[in-house]
Amino acid sequence: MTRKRRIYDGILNALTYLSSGIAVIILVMVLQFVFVRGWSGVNFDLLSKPYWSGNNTIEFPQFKTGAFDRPDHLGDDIAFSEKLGIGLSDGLDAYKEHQVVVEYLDPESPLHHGVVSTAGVDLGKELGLSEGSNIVNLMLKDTDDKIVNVGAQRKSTAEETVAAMDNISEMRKIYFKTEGGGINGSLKATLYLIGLSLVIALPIGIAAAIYLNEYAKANRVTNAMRSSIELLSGVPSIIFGLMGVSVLFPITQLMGIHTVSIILGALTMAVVLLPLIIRQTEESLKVVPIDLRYASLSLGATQTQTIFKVILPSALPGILTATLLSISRIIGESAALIYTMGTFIADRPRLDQGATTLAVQIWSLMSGEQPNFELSSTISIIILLIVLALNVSVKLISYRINKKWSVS
Amino acid sequence: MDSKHHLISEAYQRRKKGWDKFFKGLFWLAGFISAIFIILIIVFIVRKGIGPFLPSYPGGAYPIGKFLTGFQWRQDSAIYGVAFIVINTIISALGALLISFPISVLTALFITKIAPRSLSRIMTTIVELLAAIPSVVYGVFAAGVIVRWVDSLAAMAGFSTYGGNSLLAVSILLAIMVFPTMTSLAIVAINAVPRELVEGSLALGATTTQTNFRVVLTSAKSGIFAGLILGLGRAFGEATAVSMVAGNSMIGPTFNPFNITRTLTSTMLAGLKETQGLDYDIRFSVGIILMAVILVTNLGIHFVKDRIGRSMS
Amino acid sequence: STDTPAAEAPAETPDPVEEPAEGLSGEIHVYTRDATSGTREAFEGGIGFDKDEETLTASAVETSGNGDMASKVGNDVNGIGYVSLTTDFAANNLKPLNFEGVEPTIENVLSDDYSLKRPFSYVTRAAGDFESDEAEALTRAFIAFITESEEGLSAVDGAGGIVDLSSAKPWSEVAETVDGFDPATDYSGITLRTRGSTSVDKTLKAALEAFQAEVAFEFNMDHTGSGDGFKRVLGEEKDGANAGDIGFASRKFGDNETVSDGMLSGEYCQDAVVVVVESSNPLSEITQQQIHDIIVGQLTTWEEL
Amino acid sequence: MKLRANLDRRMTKIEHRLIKMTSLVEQSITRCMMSLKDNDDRLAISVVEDDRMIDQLEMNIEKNCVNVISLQQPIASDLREITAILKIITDLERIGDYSVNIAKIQISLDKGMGEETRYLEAMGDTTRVMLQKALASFIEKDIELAREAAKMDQQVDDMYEEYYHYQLERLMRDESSTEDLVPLLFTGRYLERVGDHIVNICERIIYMVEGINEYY
Amino acid sequence: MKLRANLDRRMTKIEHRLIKMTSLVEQSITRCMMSLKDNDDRLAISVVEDDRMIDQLEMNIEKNCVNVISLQQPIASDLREITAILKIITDLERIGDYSVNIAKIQISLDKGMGEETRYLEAMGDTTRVMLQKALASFIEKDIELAREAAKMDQQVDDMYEEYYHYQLERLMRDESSTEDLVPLLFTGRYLERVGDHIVNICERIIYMVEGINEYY
Amino acid sequence: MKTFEIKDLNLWYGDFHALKDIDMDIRNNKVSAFIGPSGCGKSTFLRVLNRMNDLIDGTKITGQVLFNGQEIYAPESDVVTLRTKVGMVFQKPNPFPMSVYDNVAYGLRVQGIKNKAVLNDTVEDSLKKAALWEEVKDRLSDNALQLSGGQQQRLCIARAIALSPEVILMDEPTSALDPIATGKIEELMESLKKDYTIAIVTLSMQQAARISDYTAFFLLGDLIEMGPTREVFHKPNDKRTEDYITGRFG
Amino acid sequence: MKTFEIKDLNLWYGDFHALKDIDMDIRNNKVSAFIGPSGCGKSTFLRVLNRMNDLIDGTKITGQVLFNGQEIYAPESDVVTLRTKVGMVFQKPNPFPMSVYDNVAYGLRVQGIKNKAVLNDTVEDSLKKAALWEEVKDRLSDNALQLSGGQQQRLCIARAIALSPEVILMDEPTSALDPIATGKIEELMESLKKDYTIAIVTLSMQQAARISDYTAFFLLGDLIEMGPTREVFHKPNDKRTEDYITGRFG
Ligand SMILES: Nc1ncnc2c1ncn2[C@@H]1O[C@H](COP(=O)(O)OP(=O)(O)OP(=O)(O)O)[C@@H](O)[C@H]1O
Ligand SMILES: Nc1ncnc2c1ncn2[C@@H]1O[C@H](COP(=O)(O)OP(=O)(O)OP(=O)(O)O)[C@@H](O)[C@H]1O
Ligand SMILES: [Mg+2]
Ligand SMILES: [Mg+2]
Ligand SMILES: O=P([O-])([O-])[O-]
Repeated sequence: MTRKRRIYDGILNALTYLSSGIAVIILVMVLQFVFVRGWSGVNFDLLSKPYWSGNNTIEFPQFKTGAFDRPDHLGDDIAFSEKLGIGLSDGLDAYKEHQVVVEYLDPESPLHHGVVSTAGVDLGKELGLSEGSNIVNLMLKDTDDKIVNVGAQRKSTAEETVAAMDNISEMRKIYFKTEGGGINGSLKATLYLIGLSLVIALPIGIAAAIYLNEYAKANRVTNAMRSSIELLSGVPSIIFGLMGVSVLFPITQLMGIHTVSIILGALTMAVVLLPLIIRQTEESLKVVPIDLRYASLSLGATQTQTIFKVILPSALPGILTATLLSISRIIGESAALIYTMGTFIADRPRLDQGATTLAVQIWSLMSGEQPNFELSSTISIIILLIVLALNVSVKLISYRINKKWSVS
Repeated sequence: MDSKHHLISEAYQRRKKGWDKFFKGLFWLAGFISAIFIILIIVFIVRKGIGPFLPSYPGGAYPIGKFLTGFQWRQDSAIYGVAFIVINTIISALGALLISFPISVLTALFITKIAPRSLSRIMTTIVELLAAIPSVVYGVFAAGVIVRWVDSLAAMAGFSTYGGNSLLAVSILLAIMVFPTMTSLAIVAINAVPRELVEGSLALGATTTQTNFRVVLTSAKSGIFAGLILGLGRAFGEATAVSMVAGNSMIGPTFNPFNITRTLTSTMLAGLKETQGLDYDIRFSVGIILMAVILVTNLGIHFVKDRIGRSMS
Repeated sequence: STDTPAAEAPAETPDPVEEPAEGLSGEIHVYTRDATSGTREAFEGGIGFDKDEETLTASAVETSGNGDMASKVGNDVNGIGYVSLTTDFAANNLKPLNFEGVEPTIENVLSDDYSLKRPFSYVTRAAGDFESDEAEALTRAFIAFITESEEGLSAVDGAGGIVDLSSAKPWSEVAETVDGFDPATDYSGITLRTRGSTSVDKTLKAALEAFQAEVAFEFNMDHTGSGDGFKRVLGEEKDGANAGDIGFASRKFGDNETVSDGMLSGEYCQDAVVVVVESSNPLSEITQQQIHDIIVGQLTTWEEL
Repeated sequence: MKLRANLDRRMTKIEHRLIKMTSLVEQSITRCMMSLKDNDDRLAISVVEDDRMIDQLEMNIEKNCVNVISLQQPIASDLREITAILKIITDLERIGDYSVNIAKIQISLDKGMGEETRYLEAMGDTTRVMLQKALASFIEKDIELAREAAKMDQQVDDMYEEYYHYQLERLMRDESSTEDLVPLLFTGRYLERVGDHIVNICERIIYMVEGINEYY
Repeated sequence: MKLRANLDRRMTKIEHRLIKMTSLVEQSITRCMMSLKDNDDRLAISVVEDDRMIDQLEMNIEKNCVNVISLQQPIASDLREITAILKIITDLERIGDYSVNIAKIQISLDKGMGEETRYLEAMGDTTRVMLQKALASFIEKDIELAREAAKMDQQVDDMYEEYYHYQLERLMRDESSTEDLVPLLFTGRYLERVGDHIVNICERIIYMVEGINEYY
Repeated sequence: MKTFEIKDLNLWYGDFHALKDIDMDIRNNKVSAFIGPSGCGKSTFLRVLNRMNDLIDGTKITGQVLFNGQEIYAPESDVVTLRTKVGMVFQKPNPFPMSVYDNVAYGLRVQGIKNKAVLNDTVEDSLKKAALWEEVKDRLSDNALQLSGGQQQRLCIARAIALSPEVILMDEPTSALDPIATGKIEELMESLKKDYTIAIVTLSMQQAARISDYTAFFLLGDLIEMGPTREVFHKPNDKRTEDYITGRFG
Repeated sequence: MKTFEIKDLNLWYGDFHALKDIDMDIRNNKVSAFIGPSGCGKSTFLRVLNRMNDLIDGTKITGQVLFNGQEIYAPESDVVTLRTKVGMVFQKPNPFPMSVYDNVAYGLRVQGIKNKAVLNDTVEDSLKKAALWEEVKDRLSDNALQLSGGQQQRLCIARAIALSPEVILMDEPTSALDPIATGKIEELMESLKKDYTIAIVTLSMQQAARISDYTAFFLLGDLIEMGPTREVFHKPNDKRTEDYITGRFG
């Protein structure tokens, strides 16, 4: 081998290393970007927390102040009210708005014993202030019998709030928000959407793939069908969004749903997924050797028997892959869903109402008044973790299946 | 000969054939439903998208010529010219491919042929992860990071940018977004290259590298081109992330990579604000154009591919 | 590139490279909002831009919302744009400019010294056109809450809206005056759907949440721009996929928007539109003429300023 | 790959026929010699008639061998056996013919043998033993037996030599009738030839088993 | 599938050797007959000596045929030709042997032939013609020639019959020496056998070309 | 005596005339081999016999194909039943990716037979006939794909046998197998012809010679000649057959 | 006289002992055929000769493999050069998806030869030697995949010849071809052995018999015997060889 050849080879090889290096760098940067901003926000609470804070007003029918000692473990940045036994700090909410956060509440604090004054079914029920809440507005009478309002809404700092508390004579009411900024609703909505989309798309997609691969004769109609589906896979998702609100919305209207909804999103996603499922299923049907079909038919089986007994079981890994790919696609989709499910983050998603998936929640957060990189990044991390888990499970499952039914 | 035929019941045979017919119908229906959607989409979008150009349009027809050839997109003055957007879209997508295609192919080659097995597994996972990252996340990343690169680059080159929002940023973003698609298809294509070809080349005294570049890549080219087409489709169709860094200029076409741009999808997404009227309907018109652009470029690539294929052989 | 800008949040840390010296030079980058934006309308009206005679400079960047505008201008040393006064300038790396020598503050707006302002208007669906009577009553109650009650007004105020708190009454009193509203009724299953302007987002959200503290109910905010406020409540889209109960505009409703059809309509607060530049921009003042010339593209470089 | 079962079946069939043919030939020799000794024309006639069976067997075996070659593509030991058999049957057939010739001579003789009996009988017996040994060696694939048989041919040759001169003398002495003496001289010659053919057979058997040609 | 080029090459080689063998045999006959006629012992000795060549050729051809069968798996016409050749060479070899026998007789004769010349010469000529025709028919794959040759055997048989009785008579008349007459009688017998073998050869050639057995 | 009688059969794939005026009888309990160069229509002809060509679009057939005297292409003829009587074995062993047992039981099950005893008996019986029982009797529940190629092919034969067909069609059944496995299959065929009529397509002339009773030579869609194998390989009637089998072709 | 001398060769795939104590000479300008049951190590052995096994992880080799007296597994031995001298043809025809011309020119081009005239000459010459020139001379720029299977395999041979190797290794070169194409390849081999040393793995004993001068029989990694083909097929020395070639095996 000549020197020239060796050098030339070396250069070409180096190019591939370089390219792969770029790929790694990109991933690292994307990951770093989301992790740096979002990692601190990742915790289990996030998954169970709602996005919107609960808004409560409580009153205190029997209110007595006490004398509390500041516990030693409270940090310097926390203001402590000795009369009410509460520690407060300044914070920022999901919108980067100022908050007065309850960091500590003495077990004996009178603030535990409020009753709900919000009109509704909970009216009059016992509800105390809880740690983590944000005091939006606290109305009290000070020792001068003057009504004083303090709290986040009044842009009071924790220090100021505590000062007002320590000057209390009578407690009127407290308007506080529970912790929000969670993704519970979007997570649920995502799951609903995945479930519903798959329920719609998988049977149709698989059946269509079966039709195309097993039955369709090579004629113009079939060709048209095939290229239609092929074309469908090239349609950008934003167009699917348009299609959703124009073509599919009337269908949901027939069901009595008059707004964007998870159902509408699922129908739209089903259309998005159809070509993917059909193609993937067809791929795996094609891999099933034609000989197996012949074998089955030559044993006097009907085509339906052949399909259900021989072909589908063999194509199962492919269908599984299709399913998992579909799930990834749903998780990642945004443009189509912005149109069909809206951008309002619903904490208690319902199939007949709009909601956001995790990805749309990111979009929603990013395109809102104040882009929230942190929460977006946190959600991104969660999405990446889900995707990673899916990826690993696909590999594990197909490894299992291959090991068991390897056709080689 | 002990025949089993007496065991076979006539009734079962009939039932079996009945089911056969039933399922065939069912499968056909599914196929039909799947196929009909594209027609629904086209019909609906065309109907809606053509609407603004028809005399019957409430508020008067928008001149289609102006739409197709216009070089301004100004909602405020109700000027909708899509020509420059098409050009910008194509430029940004091609720019993306220019960056991404060689990198993808080389990475795929690295993963399949060069890297040791453990590294190649890691790389595959990396590519898969990149593929699975939702486009909004890329959008966030682009709005946070890519724009700054572009901005610094522009500063070095003596240009000023709109905070990095630019054609180049769109291209880089799209390049990153299409990279995993193209890479994984290239990986599939390269893996599909029969081992015999590789051995054939080595047996002729070619080095591994020569084999990789002369035989493996050549043999995988149709799969690689399929990836290119898919990548291009994605580049054209990507909306949410692109609209975060495009800048949505009102005129064009833009050839300066540091200038703001406007793509068909970002235009459509900007129209999201609207639910009625010309502004709303015109995005269906843009949709038609988008579909047409995708179709035409696909055909174009097929053509180029055939030409390359032929000249190679 | 090995330096990792990825580690930096664009919103938090201004780019250190671009230390603009005295007298910024170069092209002015104009940022604007989409054509349906109420903020844009208020802004253009306020600077004497004649929509019918003049056109916006073609090199303007169109942003998709108030937040988008804020973050984009905050990222562009050469940028100039306009946002609602409610915007968090610091967080977005923005510098608000004095307009005609007047600082954009609530006081100046209230005192009418600051002229670049607009109202936040609302309109509800027509009476009897709600999904239920409860929804209709709740809508009335909410409108009463943000226009009359101390709780509502202070929530808006707290979120940066400009309101006159002096005539406010406690919600408990106001509630009794609302037709058909009974605090004893369970409204927790009702969803109040608000639509329209994106600029009202922040104040409205604060108000809705404050109202939730008084009455248990659900809300759904899907805001895309002032143009939709009327449309989705009374206009062609009132029964569409994005229909709403209350529509908002960050301006007065226009003549073709027949708000009189609605059950209720009015204004719940005022807002100022603030011309902003990137925080490192040495500029701190701007005149109506200057900004006008910039917007129409007659003034294109900082040097000319 | 050979289809062993089939090939084996066909080979066995051929072997059986060959054994049958060999014993028919042996019978032929025995009977023609007996007819000569006993001057039994009827026996001689039966030898002539039965030769048809030998000829048919030869054709049959040959056809079978050709079939096996063309249909079963035998190689190695199988092929050696087939080619050996192909040759053996010509030899056997020739031996049969010689028996017929002898039987015909017996028929043509006016009276039976005379003095020559001892020579011819001895020769006949020796060739019969040779043939038996050859057959056994084929069946047992025992090449030692084949070698023994082949070596016995020397005795036959010697006997013939002796007989030839003895008979020639008788001719010259013009003892009895020349018509009978000359045919009987031929008889000796024929038996000598039978011995030669048996040697050929033995050589074939050795070739078949060993794959090499030995000549005796 | 056959490897035609290779098979053809080998077949041609075998055919050439066969032709060579045939002409050697023909020479053998010619020369032994000539030696007989001219009482030329040296010529007769050369016939005996040259027979080694014929024997070796036979072995060589046989080996080649077996090789072709085992290595080339011939079928149909190829196989028929090979098997035909396998048989033909035994016949040729036998004819060679008969020539040697005749030559040996010539050597053993005290004086040359006498009256019998015309018989034997005629027989010798006829068999030679037969052999030539057989050779030609093999080369040309012309079965008509083969049939003609085969039919000529009748003449040889008839001549032998005549000669046998003529010679027997002479023996009985005790003309000249018995020592010579008897060998010369054998010579006739040998030539008759040569004819028979040529018939065999012709039958083989017909079989080879036609795939069927005809018997003459 | 004649299992199949084919009269004046013509077959077109679209415009391509793949089989031309074929007349042929396939005899009971004999092995008939079809030979000929690639693409001459052997497989096509074989597949005519169990109407496997029905599956290919654009196939047109004229002429008569009588199976036990019944026209199989008649409209009232039932192809599913036909295929239970005319089994088929393919070039590549193609067991279903199920257990050995399920493979053999498949044919019966799709006929609606569920009786466990019947199934068990048939499976055992068929595997025995296919000379596979001894090798797999302890592995009946193993995946069939774990068997070796030769075993798989015998399994496929067992699977066909399970339906007690009258005919077994085999399309190059050993071309994917090594010589030893091939030998086993050939021996199996030899033993099966007692009970079944066998028609086999093979590319190996030697194989046709070894195992068949009748050989048919196809060329470009024509049946050039069919006759007892011995005769075809000994002295074919047609020059083209001779040329093909002796390698003088093409 | 001896192109390859192999002494005491052992090869392991991981723990699997695939070739055991092989001693063999491969002679100049002769065809050596390797036969044996599937999995006995024929291909492995063939691939030892051009170090194709280097590509498989976990292969371990001991012993000597001398090519023209040079140890090819010596550290200083250059595998790339070796492979230009020891060409290889594979079971499935594997032309590169390029033009016919480029296929043949490939080997030279990767050696850095760009001279058009040299390339043209070599291509023509190699195609002629591979008996393909007449069939493809007007289609040199057609894609090689458009050729028929047999032509493709001859193209692969031409491709190997283009480098003027001394040895051509062939691993079941006709097992994917029909009898007619096989015949052509066999004739080609016959004509090539004037100029090249050929080593061929084949599953067909008949093929080995037809074309080779020497035959080696492998069994379970052992070289049972090697000798002139005539002798091996006439009277093998080893009982196992005899059993295998006469089908008594297994
Ligand atoms: N589905 C089809 N459509 C069109 N032509 C076909 C089809 N199947 C086969 N043919 C053509 O019909 C002819 C006969 O094909 P067939 O498969 O019967 O050949 P074959 O003799 O079995 O060949 P092989 O030995 O290669 O298997 C071929 O020329 C083939 O190209
Ligand atoms: N890469 C490998 N790793 C492990 N074992 C292998 C590998 N390649 C081959 N073997 C094993 O080595 C043995 C010999 O394989 P080889 O391919 O040389 O056999 P072969 O004689 O060519 O068989 P065939 O006729 O099937 O091609 C086989 O048992 C095989 O399973
Ligand atoms: Mg076929
Ligand atoms: Mg191998
Ligand atoms: O500018 P807005 O219409 O979104 O308030």
